[in-house]
Amino acid sequence: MAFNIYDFTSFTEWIDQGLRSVMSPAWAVITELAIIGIVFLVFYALIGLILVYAERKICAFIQCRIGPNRVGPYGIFQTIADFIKLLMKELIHINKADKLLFNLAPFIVIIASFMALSAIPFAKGLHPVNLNIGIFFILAVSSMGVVGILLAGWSSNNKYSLIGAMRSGAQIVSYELSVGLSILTACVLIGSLQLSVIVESQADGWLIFKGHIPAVIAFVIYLIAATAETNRGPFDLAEAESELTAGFHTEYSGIKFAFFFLAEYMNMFLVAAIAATIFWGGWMPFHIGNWEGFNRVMDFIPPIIWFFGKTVVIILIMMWFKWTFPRLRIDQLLTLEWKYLLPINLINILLMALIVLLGWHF
Amino acid sequence: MNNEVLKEKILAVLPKAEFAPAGQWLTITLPKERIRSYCQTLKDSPELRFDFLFCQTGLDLADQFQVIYHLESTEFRYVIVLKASIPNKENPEIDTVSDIYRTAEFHEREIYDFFGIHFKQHPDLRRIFLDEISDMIGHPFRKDYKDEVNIIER
Amino acid sequence: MIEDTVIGSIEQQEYTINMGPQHPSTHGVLRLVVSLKGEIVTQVKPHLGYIHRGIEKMSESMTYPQIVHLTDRLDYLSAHINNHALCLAVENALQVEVPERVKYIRTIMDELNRIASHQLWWCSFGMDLGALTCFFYGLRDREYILDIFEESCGSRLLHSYYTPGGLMKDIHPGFQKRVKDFIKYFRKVLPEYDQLLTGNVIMQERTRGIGNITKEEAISYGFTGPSGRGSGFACDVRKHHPYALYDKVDFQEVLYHEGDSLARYQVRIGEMWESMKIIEQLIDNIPEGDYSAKMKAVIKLPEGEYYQRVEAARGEFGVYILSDGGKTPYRLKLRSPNFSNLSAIDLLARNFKIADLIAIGGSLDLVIPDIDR
Amino acid sequence: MELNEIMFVIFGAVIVFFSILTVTSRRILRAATFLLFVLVATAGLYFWLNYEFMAAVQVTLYAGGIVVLIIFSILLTSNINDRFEKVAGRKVIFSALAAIAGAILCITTILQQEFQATEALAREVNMNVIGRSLMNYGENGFVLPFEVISVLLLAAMISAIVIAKKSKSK
Repeated sequence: MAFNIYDFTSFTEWIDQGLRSVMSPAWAVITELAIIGIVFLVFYALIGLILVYAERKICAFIQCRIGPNRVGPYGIFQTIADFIKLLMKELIHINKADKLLFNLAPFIVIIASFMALSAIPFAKGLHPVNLNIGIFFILAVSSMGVVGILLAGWSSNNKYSLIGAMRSGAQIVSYELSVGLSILTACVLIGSLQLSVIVESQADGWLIFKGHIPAVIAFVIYLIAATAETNRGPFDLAEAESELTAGFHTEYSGIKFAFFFLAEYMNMFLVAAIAATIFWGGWMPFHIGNWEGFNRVMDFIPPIIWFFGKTVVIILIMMWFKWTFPRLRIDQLLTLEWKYLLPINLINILLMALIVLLGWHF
Repeated sequence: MNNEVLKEKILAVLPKAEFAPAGQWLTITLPKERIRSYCQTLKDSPELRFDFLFCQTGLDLADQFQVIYHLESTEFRYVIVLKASIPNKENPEIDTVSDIYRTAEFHEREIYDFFGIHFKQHPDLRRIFLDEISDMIGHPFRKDYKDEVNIIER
Repeated sequence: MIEDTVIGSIEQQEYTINMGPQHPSTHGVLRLVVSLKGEIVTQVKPHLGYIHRGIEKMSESMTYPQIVHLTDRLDYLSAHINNHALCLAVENALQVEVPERVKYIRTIMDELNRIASHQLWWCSFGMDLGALTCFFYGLRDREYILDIFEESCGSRLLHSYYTPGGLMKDIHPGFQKRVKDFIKYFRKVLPEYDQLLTGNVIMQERTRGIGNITKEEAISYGFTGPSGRGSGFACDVRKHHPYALYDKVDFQEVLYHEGDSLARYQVRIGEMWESMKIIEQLIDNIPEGDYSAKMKAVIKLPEGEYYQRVEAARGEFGVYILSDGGKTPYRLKLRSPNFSNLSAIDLLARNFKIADLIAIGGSLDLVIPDIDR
Repeated sequence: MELNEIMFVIFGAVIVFFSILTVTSRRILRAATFLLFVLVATAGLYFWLNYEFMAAVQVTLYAGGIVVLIIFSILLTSNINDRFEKVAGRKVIFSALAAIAGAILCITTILQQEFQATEALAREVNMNVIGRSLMNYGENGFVLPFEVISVLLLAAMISAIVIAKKSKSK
C-alpha cells in the first residue's frame, strides 16, 4: 500500500481491510470507532493547545507585548504547563448548586463540539463519517452546546452566571438563524448538503468566487454570526469579564473550567473549518476554471495543508476581531442579528436563487 | 471679585446676614434654623446664583458643632462660605440641604457618620463609611471620641 | 386572571446583584448594590467604606509635612496634584512666596500627572468596554511618564515630591530632555488612541446617549472635572481660580455639552492635548534658582481657616484646614472629586443596562481610595 | 446478538431510563435535561435506521430548539431551590397503572401487526428528493401541510409579538 498524502482513501481502506481480515466485522467496526475516538481525542487536545498558544501570542503581538516566553523556546510549552496546572487544581464544590447539572454541563458543551468535528472532511478521503446531510448534521449537533451553557449558568446558583447564561441563550438561538441561512445560501448554489460533494464541486473554483456577490455577503454574515455563536469577542457577552466577572463559568474551577475553555477554542476551530470547507473549498487547492497548468501547480500542495491553511487564516481573522473591538451590548447584539443580518440574509438567499436560476454564477 | 460688592449684593437679598471677620472668602455665620432659607435664596437670586456646593464640612468646636458650606456661583464665579452653628452638643440637629444641592446627600451622610449631626428630612440618612464595622461605636471625629484600641494618643 | 398575576409578580420581582467589593470593573473595593429588571438597572446604591482609613482623623495628630504623604494615598493617580493642594494651603497660610522655579516644576509635574492619569483611565475604560488591547497601549505610554517621575522624585506612584515651601529635591538634570522626548512621542501616539477606540463604531454606540446628565444636574451633584465638563459645566479650577502658573499659560478648557459617556471620554482625550500644550510652553523656560523657599523647621499655621482648591485629574480637589495655631491642624477636610462624582451614579445608570453601568462607571473614572478617605 | 441489535437495545434502554427520570424528577431543570437525552437517543435511533435527515431534524428542532426554549423559560421563571411537591401515594399508583396500561396496549397492537419484510434496500434519501417532495403538490407532495404549518407558525409568532407588546404598553 502506498501512503499518499494527496488522497487518503486508499490509506483508510487499507486499515479497514486489515482489521476485517483479522477479526469479525462487528469487532472491526468497534475497533475502528475506538481508533477514530482516540485519534480525535489527541487531535482535540492538540488543537486546543496550539490554539490557546496562538491566541496568546497573537494577542500579545496586537497589544505590543511579547507573550508567553518562559516555558520552553518562545514559550511553546506554556499552554501545556497551564493545562497541568488546571488539572491539578481543586474542584470547588458549591453547596447550594444543583450538583448533577453542574457537573454535567461541561460535558454537554464538549460532546457537542466533539460530535460536530466528526463530520468535517480534513482531506480527500479523510473524514470519519460522510453523511449525505453533513452540514445539516454539524449545525444540529453544535446547536446542542448552548444547552450546556444554559445548564452551567443556572446550576451554579450564581446571579452573574445566570445573567451570562440568559445572554448566551438569547445570543446563540438568534445567531443560529444567520449561520444556518448563510450556509443555506451556499448550498443553494452547490445543490447538496453532503460535505464531500460540497468540496468536490469547488474543483473549478472556490464557492466564494463562483457565487461572487451573494457568496461574499453570505461569507461575511457567516463570519460575524459564527463569531457570535462561539461566544467570542466582540460578542463575548456570556462571559463579559468586565460586567459579569466570568459569566456562565464563574463558579467552575480546575478541569471543568478547562473543558469550557477547550470547547470555546474547539468551536472556533470548528466554525473556521466549516467556513473554509463551504466558502473556500475545504481541502480543494486553489483552482481557476480552465487554467490547467496553474491548477496542476496548485495540486502539488497536499490537500491537508490547504485545509488547515484556510482554517488558520479564518481563525486569525476571528482572533483579530476579538483583540480589536470593544464588546457589544446585549440589545445591540440582538438588533444586529434581527434587524440587519437576518433581512440581509433573506434577501441574499433570494438573490442567490435568482443567480442560480439565471446561470449568472461562474 | 471685590468682597465689598458681593456683600452688598447679598445684603440686598438677605438683609439679616451676619458676616464674619474677613478671611479668604466672604463668610456668613448663621444659626442652624436659617440654613435652608439662606441656601434657597442664594441659589435662586438672579444676581448671585450660588448653585454649586463644592464642599460641606462638619466641625466639632469646644462649645458647638458647625457645618460649613462652601458655595460657588458658576455663573459669576463668586465664592462664599456659610457657617451654621449647632449649639446643642447632646442632640445635634440641622435641616438638610440635599434637595437644594444634590451633592449634599453624600456629604451629609458623611458628616452624620463622623459627627453624629442629624440632618432633618434627609432622604437616606445612613452611615456612609463605617456602617458595616460592628465594633465602631460612636462618631469618631468628635473631639471627645475615645478608642483605646485603634487610636494612639500622642 | 391567574396568568396576569403570575406575569405581574414576575415583573415586579426585583433582582438584586452585588457588584463588588471584589469585581473586575469597580476599579477597587467599591460595592454597588444594583437592582435589576431583566438587564435594566432600576437602582444603584453605592456602599462605601471598605478601605476607609480615616485620613482626615489621622491628620489631626500629624504635622503638615507629614500630611503631605497622606494626600498621596487619596487619589493615587494624581498624587502630585493632591500634594500641591495641601502645600498651597500651607504656603498661603504662612504667606510664603515660593520660588518661580518651583512653580514651573510643579505645574509641569501636575500636567504630566494628569496625562498619566488619563492614560490609565483610557486603558481601563477600554477594558470596561471589552477592548483589552487598549489596556496595553495606555500602560505602555504611561511607563514613559512614570520613568520621568522616578528619575526626579524617586518614586513612580506615590511621589510626595512637594513639601510646604517647595520641593523635596531638585529635578534630575535630564528632566527637560526626557519630558520633551515624551511630548514628541506622545503627540504621535495619541492619534493612535483615537484610531483604536474613539473611531470604533461599537464604542461610539456603547457610549453615545448613555449616562446622560444635564448641566444643571451636574452642578447640583457637584460633578466636577472632566465628568462635569462633559456636561458643559465649566468647572476647571485652573481657569477660574488659577494657582501656580495656570494664569500665565495659554490653554483651553475642554467643554462638551452632550453630557453622555462619549462626551466625558472626549473631554479627557482633549485634556491630554491641552496638558501637552501647557508643558510645551513651560518646559524650556524653567528658571534657575532654589528648589524650595526657606521654611522653619517646625511649621505652625497661624490661627484661622484656609481652603485651597486645585484641579485634580478627576475633578476639583479641595483642602480645608482649620488651625488653632499648633503644629497639627485642628480639623482637616479633604474635598475629593470622586466622592461627589459617585453620588450621581444612580441618576446616571438608572434605566440603562448593566453593561452601560460599567461603561458609565468607567467614564466617571472612579478611584476608590479617593472616595473612602 | 448482532451489533445492530445491541445498538437498538442500548438506545431503547436509554430512552426508557431517561423517560422515567424525566417524569419522576422533582427538579424541573433536571427533568428538562433528561428530556434532552431522550430526544437525542431518539435521534440516535433514526441514525440507526440510516434515516439521517430525520435524525438531524430531530436534533435541530427538538434538542437544539425546543429543549433550549424550555430551559430558557425555566431559567426565566424558576429558582434553583424550587422543587415539585411530592405526589401523593394514590396518584402515583393511578398514574403508574395508566402508563402501564398504555404501554401494554401499544405493545400488543405492535405485536399483533404483521410487519412484512420489504425487499427494497434502504434508499439513500437525497436532499433533492426531500426538497422536491416538500414543494410538490402532486402525489406524495407535502406542499399543503408545509404551508398550513407555516401559517400556524406565523400565527404563533404574531400572537407572541402581541403578548409581548401588551405588557410593554402597560
